[in-house]
Amino acid sequence: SPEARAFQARIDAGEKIEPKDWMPEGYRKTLIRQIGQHAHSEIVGQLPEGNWITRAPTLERKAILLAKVQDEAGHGLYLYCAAETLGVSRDDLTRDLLSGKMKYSSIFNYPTLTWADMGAVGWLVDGAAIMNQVPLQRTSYGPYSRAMIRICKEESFHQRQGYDIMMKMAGGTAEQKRMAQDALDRFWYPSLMMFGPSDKDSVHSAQSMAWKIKMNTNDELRQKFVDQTVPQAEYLGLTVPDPDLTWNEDKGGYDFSEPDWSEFFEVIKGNGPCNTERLAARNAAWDDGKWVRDGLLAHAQKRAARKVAAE
Amino acid sequence: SPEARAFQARIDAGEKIEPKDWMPEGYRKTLIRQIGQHAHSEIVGQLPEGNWITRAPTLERKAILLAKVQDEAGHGLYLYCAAETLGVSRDDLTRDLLSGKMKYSSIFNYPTLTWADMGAVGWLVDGAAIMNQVPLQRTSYGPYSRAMIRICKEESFHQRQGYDIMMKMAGGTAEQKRMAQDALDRFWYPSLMMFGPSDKDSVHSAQSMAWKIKMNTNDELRQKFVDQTVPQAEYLGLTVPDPDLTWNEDKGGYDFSEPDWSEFFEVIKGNGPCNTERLAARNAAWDDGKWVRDGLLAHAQKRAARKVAAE
Amino acid sequence: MDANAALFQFLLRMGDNTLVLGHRVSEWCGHAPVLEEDIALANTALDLIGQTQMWLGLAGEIEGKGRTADDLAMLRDAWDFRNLLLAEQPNGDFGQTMMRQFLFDAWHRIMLERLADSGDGRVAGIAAKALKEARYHVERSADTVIGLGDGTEESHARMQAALDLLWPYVGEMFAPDNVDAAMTQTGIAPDPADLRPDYDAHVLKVLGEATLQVPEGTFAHGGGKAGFRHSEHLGHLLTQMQWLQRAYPGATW
Amino acid sequence: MDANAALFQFLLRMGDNTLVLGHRVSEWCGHAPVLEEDIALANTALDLIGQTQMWLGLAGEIEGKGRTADDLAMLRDAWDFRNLLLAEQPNGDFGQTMMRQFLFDAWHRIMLERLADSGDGRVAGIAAKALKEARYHVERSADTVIGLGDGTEESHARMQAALDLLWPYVGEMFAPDNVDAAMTQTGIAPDPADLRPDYDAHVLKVLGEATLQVPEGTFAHGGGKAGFRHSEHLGHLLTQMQWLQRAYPGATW
Repeated sequence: SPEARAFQARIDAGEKIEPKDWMPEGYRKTLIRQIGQHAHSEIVGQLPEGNWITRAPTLERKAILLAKVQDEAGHGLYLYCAAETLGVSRDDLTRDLLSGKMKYSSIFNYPTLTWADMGAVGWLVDGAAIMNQVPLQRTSYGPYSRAMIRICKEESFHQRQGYDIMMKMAGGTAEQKRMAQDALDRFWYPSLMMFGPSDKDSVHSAQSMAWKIKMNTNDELRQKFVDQTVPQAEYLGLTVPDPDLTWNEDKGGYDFSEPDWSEFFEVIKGNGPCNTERLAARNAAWDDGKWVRDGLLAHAQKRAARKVAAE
Repeated sequence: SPEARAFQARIDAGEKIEPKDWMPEGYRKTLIRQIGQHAHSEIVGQLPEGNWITRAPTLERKAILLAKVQDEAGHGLYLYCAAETLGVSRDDLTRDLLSGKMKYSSIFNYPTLTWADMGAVGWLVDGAAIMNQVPLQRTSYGPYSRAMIRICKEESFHQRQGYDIMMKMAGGTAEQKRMAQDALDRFWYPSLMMFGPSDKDSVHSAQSMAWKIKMNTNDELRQKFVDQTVPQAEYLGLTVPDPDLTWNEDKGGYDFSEPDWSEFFEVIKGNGPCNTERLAARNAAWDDGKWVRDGLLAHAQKRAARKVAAE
Repeated sequence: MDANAALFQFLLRMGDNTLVLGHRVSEWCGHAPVLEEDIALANTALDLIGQTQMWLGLAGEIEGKGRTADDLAMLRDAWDFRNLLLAEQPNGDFGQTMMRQFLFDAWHRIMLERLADSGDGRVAGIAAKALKEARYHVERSADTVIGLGDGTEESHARMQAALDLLWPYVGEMFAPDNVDAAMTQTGIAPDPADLRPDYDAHVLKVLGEATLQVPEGTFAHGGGKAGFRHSEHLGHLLTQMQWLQRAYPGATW
Repeated sequence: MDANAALFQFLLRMGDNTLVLGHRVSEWCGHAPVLEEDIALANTALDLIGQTQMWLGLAGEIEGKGRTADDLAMLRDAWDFRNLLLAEQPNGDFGQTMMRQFLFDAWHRIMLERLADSGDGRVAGIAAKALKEARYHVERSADTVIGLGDGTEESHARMQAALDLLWPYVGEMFAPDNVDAAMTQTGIAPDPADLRPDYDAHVLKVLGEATLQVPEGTFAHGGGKAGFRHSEHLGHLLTQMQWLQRAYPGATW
């Protein structure tokens, strides 16, 4: 259609699409799915780190972790707001999360088992997230782009904090060093999975890239992540759990083993180590909180009514 | 009445009253209250000790504590059975406990705060309980007397185990010794309260003693307990938290300070440190367990019906 | 009691209150009824932990044995804690958490206002910083208590149950003892009993707006701030809070 | 893997299963739905802790570094535990606890029957003792699963939910690895996969009587017996279980 051609032309020209502008249904739907999933990931992502807040080893670490988890909830909020500009409510998105209809990042279905996991999550998981998100600051949809700009600033801070924990652990006692290695062993492949399936198996990609909803291919980002992370692991004195990892002079990057994609698809299907618990935790929060939401709403209505009556 | 006189004569002659025998309503009611309270005490008494089962310091200590708490539940069972012979059901008694209508021993409204409390509870609380219960083996009501005989055997075993914990603590590190002293400080006066108010303030006593439901006065038993316990504390190298404690050569026993009876009456009224929690825990167990009781009952009925149908 | 020892105890009380309550609030992380509440609770916990660092840091200095705020937080057993019993009570439902928060915040704000004028400059300095946060906390928790108390029938009933449960823990905040006497004498801190009229005025007003009834009777639990008898909850809280420091002594994190 | 190291791992698996499950069951103490169940649960926990003492005691001997059963129970962190993930799952409601117990007991009985014929006399001896208890446990837990599954509509629904939740933890019991290979080779323990037919026969019969449906799909969680990836629950359990030994190192209790 002419509208679709004009729309694509705007995108090609680097213009931002704003909420009131015309957009193809596919663009809207894809954005809702992508932004919604990202928002859900921030919310569910509170859980594996929240798991260690009550066991943080020092007051300083507890404060940093609290601030981080608070930031994540804040990111969730920005993103739900961005999604709302596309005509879907936060409650609708939440219900789709809770019913399992919408997904969140598969990484949060892995458990956090030692304090070093707080380091690994910051270093690897936030690191991979940033790799995904930095290009999205230039995405074509205005509200999403602006949310990404705010989020990226905080995420890179989180990643540095995570790496700082890894430094302390890798340079600490023998047990701490062992914890650090163990965390890397468990989070390496799940982090690689965060970029999604290999390009040859990835659906939706071409259209999303044309719309500038997706800025790079999964494999490009994964390669970039590996190239960035391997020297960091070496600096920590830790071993990346991939015996086939080698520097490839020709491509100027590492050759590395693919993650076990069957595991990835199992996790997506609901069969990860923590899928059931994560959804149960979010459902419990929602169900147990119903009386609170209802109560606060009822009070707001009473107060508004009283105000009207008094005028 | 002639029946009442004959009944009293049997008791005076040392005969046991059995469930089918005639008995005065007051005797029945007093027994139901006393046995019921005792049963409830065994049940609620699981909670302060249960609080440390998951933190027991060694496997052996965990096993001993589990066995003890299991025994207490067993005692509760004997005693409810004894009460049932008087025409009251366990469920009725339970409902009266849960509504706060019936009481349990005030001692279980005190918290257990360190591992030494497991020692103090065994040594002092079971010690006081035995002091109360040994004479009750000779009580006039047959089923109650027989329950007491079984219970006393186990209780004295528990007391020894408690004292053994105190020995380890009092002979242990400086911190353990401090824990042991702290436990004695907190449990001394509440243990003295277990014998009930001073004879001059005690209601029901004369009739209960005539009926051999109560075998000794509160003050007699309290004196006996102090005389037995003080040398044990000395042997442990611990200080009884009573600056006025002195040996009285004339009476051949210790002079000691009365507990703070206003605190006792507050606890009885519901204002002890843990009254609310103890009742809440029992109510939660009962309410949460309803579906289980209903389910097992429904199954038993189905099975019985199937059996009848098959015959 | 010598003045220094009393000041140490007093600082432990202030710092243990914020430490233990901050820990409790942090248990909500990821589980609150609305996203905005998740953020607000994390923010409250963060403020309280920050205040803990200041109070326990100063306590360690005053004690003079080289113990840091972390040492005091992570390496004392329950009996050496000096927080109010209110602070260690379990979260219960969201209403119970917010009622606990309001009953504490209302006291905390007044206490910090007085301490901002402390004769001890270090105490006054910490109090002045904490006061800004406490004012915001009490405004928020009061609003929530009002909103839920004056909300639906269910929310009202839950808030009344929370108030009934927690009210007996209020009295401890105002019961003076020998540590308080020493603090009053040296002009470091007010007599806690003196805070009660302001507290009652504020709290009764808020509870009134919330359509909640203060329970009858004057019974008050005690034993937390003196450390004589905490509740059974504190020990369980410490098993989590102190786990890593206990399991890996001497490690740096 | 050398034979001794493999045996050590195998013994840890047996002992950590009973330790962790025994701990979970003991959490019920004083909170069960009926007094008889309180007693039965305490009894089960007691048996499991007793078996732990034997298995971990032997593990310590085999390791030869002077560690006692208590050292192994109280001073290892989560990653050194070798229990099945099933054992560490939270209690949930009474139905979930009993379903977990039944799914474990059914395996445990068969495993102990095989181990009672172990080529290692010490293993055979412990297994023979434990077997008597396990037979009683499985009889009881099967009865309860049947009673509640075939009870009311609510009890049926809860038991089905418990089965749906826990079934994915069953597969780990039968997945052999290099430790199991070493055990099979030395004739100490059976190949876990060989136990599955008997297990399925027994379990499916009981679940049938309980009118419960085994969930579809073959997905099975793993990582517990190998220690590679426990669930988040184990760490929390250890904060309680190991508290005193961690807080007061070297003390005698």
